Amino acid sequence: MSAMIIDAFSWALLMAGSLLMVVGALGLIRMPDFYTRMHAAGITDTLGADLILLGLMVQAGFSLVTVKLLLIGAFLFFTSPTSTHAIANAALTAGLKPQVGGADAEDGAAEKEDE
Amino acid sequence: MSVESFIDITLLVFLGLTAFAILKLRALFAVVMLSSVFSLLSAGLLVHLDAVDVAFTEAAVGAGISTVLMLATLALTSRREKAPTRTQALPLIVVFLTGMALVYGTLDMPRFGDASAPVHNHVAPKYINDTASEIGMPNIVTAVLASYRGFDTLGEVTVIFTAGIGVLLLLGAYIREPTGLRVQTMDHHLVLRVVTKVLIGPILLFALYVQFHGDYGPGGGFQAGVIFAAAFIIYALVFGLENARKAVPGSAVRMLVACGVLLYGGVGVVSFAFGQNYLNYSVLGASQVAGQHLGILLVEFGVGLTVSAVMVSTFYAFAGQNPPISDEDW
Amino acid sequence: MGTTDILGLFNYWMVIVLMMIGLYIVVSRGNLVKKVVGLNIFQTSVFLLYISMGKISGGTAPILTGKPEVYSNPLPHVLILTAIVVGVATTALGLALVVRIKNAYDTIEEDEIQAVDDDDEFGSAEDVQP
Amino acid sequence: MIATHLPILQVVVPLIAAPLSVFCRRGTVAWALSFIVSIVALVISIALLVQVLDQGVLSYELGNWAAPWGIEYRVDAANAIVLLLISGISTVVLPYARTSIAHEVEANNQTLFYTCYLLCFTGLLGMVITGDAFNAFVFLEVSSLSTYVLVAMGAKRDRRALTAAYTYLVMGTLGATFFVIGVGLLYMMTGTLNIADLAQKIPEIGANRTLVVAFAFIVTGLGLKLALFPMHLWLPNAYAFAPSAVTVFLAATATKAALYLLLRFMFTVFGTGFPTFGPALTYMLLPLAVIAMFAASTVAIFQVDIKRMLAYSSVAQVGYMVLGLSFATVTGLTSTVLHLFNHALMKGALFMALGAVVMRFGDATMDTMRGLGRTMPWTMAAFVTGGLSLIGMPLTVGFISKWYLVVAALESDLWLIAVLVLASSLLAVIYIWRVVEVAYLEDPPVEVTAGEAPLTLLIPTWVLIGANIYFGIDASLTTRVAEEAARVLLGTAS
Repeated sequence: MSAMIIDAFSWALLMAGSLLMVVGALGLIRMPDFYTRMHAAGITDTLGADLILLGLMVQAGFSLVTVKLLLIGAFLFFTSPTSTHAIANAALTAGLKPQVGGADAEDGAAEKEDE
Repeated sequence: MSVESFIDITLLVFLGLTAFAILKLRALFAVVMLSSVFSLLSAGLLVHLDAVDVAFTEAAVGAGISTVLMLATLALTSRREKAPTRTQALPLIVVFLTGMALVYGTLDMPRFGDASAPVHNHVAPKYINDTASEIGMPNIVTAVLASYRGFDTLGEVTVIFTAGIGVLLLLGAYIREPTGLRVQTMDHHLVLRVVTKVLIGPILLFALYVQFHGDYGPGGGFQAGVIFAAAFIIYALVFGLENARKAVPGSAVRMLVACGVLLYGGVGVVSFAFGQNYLNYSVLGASQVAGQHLGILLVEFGVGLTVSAVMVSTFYAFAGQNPPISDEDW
Repeated sequence: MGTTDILGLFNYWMVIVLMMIGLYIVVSRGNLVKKVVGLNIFQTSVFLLYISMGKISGGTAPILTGKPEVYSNPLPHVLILTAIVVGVATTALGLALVVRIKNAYDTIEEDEIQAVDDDDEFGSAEDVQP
Repeated sequence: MIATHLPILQVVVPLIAAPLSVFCRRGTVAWALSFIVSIVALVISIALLVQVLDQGVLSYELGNWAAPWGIEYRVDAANAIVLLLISGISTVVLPYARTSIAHEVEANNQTLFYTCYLLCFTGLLGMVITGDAFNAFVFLEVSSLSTYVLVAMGAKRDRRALTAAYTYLVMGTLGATFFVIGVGLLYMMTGTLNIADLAQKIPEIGANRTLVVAFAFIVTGLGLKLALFPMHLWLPNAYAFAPSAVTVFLAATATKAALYLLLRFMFTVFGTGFPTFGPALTYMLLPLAVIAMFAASTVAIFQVDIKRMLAYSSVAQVGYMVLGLSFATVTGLTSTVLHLFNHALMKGALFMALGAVVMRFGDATMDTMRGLGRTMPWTMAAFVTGGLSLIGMPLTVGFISKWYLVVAALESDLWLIAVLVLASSLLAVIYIWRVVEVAYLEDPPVEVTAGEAPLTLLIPTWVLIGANIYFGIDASLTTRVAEEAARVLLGTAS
């Protein structure tokens, strides 16, 4: 019985994580400019990945695997904000202005940076 | 359809889409990132196909080192592919015929996952059955890689050594004196500096874990070498090439490249002294298992040494080039 | 051909499609970096072909656990580990050559390089050094 | 005791020397190391050949792991002669290389150049001696990767060396990958990678579509590597723009090692009994070989760069070798193995003579050759003798291999092919004559002050010319080994 509850809990976490991943991906496509897209992508790295890791930890129970998953979580905790910072910084240095207001000028600038 | 084949098919379809996008896109930056994605996806598929060691390597190499090298190349060359001008009929026909030939060849193949296929019933069973008693380590892949087919691995180290020497020959002579201007350092970024400092230690530790844990789990000299080099490359990226060169000069790296191959080749030579054939590690220890263990440990270390040194020296060679584009283009 | 056959071969067919996309990139594109990417895809797909043949349904990774289990074939894994190294070695060399070509010709498009060479050959007898 | 380890020492000595050479501070030291290693390898290969002719097949199990599980080195007459060829050519090329390379490669790259050369040498020896299909791929790649770099080293003289090396890299990698696909399919059907074991298993399986495709991929992949028409596009530029010493070494050995692998896979692994074997030879290889003979020779006639002319001639000569094997008879294979050996001698000598010209004048075009008969008499005499050998004059090795080829064609009742072989030799007469005409009948330009090439170039060149004439007059040794090799490959060895 308790095994089933744990399983259900872990699946709920996994599904939530996956859902956030999809949302993030959707945002990446739908958002109008580079910075907002990064904002959307942030979800996948942080909450999405963390929830999935958590779900997996619940699956694994108290074992070496959980420790490894924790380490992966810690690694992501450091790296994803840093890489986001680096990317945003590079974009700003390269002279890409955040798009403020109207959505007409869509993509022009953002496309260029993507390449 | 089982969950197994569902995962399998999904990953394959994703791979197909990625490959197609790479074909169509002309923005090379995107192409390189997608090729990195392609490698990561195939690493996922490899895990699913039980090839954990291979997946590890593919992730480290395809999604890691190859991508870094390609990005460096793009920085030095151009970031947009010209629209194709010539007709594409002949390549298409050649490729189509080749593909059809292969599909024709699949018709008599054993089906996917079939345990009665010849592959699983001739040479391989010995590895699975005898590794425990003859080599004495759980990771069969490491045992086959370093001992049963150890000579292939010596060849592999020689290949990577060749590449290292080749890149040095091609680009080494052109390395400019580091000016501190051309090679962008990022150490004025507080965030990057701090995080890099925090991370390099654990990454190096992880590399050592992968290196010496290869007997028991996925890992080994090659993966460890790549990870070790990655830590170093991060350092060079953030703190500048000159600082990295100060820590480990290019000439020292070049020596290390050679040392790994020498170590591997040398371990093999020891067998001669005991009247055994080349690369027979059993003579190294009191018992066969002990000897094999020590031998594998040593040659894996040789592999790790050469691989990491080659990666670092290759990175030095690429990063030391004078980029024809200005820093602002980045 | 039954459904089991199609399912049993789907993996191989898909891998063949991947290989052919890679091959097509190599033979049809004129950009030197793109060609290297194509080679990478071609080779990675061949790796998948090898690993696919080593898989046993219901098998696990060939790391001994002490329990009686079905292990997938370790030999293709070993071969492909070697092949991956060969692949990255080729990539590194290819890219190094691309960088040198860019320095010498100031372009990495095959037809432009060809045009420059033709100019050299037929325009004047001497080779113009970069 | 050392005698039992000879097969592995053949490869391991240069393999260990390569990283050692990195530690050499000066190019000369690295060169000396390479030269010593090359001599040692030559001695080993002679000893191996003697042993093989004495006792038959030698087998060496690496790491003492029994054959299909571990990797096996297997030496018989067919690869012993190729080993001898590779190490012999290397021993002649290295003294030549010292002067030539010092002239054509940047000073600070000299040491690593020899490291790369040693790796190429190792790779070629390793792919020829091994008895394991996948191990052959690994060493094939060692030799290929180093070859790409060696070719690119010609960039100091002409930047086109870079594009040539790149094209070679792409085509070579495709070839190697095709080969790997083929080997993978073989493994899939048999479960083994050992060549001897494969040879045993394949006939047991019988008609099988996967094996047919494996056969096609291996032949195509190796065809790319050995520049079989129409997969030769990488070769002319690679040979034309590589440093001279590299061209000599590659022209004499690289395609030969690939041809050996092709012979090994076609005849030993698949065997003449393989279902598609006969049709593949008759409808694919034979026509391609004949087309190569004519098309490549014709293209050669119109070349301005003499190095490129000889490169096209090499493509044509590969045609002769493949023609010999496509008869699938003892005489046919004998002619292939003979020509493999003999062509290395003549092309080596010809490219060496050209290398001397390149060193004096910076290039070797039709224009440069004007009046060279007077200013560089010894070099040109060597070129003419090598040319005569290429045409197939009696008393040279060229005659011996053409003779066997024609006899093999007649034995198989293909008299038309025999006539075509002779007719295509006329094309060789034309392109060699063009050079001779300019060199001897025209006056040197007045401003030319360069004299004869230095002795360090002339002596190796004349050693090879000497070999051309020696083996042309007394062919008993080469024909004996070639015949033995043919029998081994056809599985009819005594």
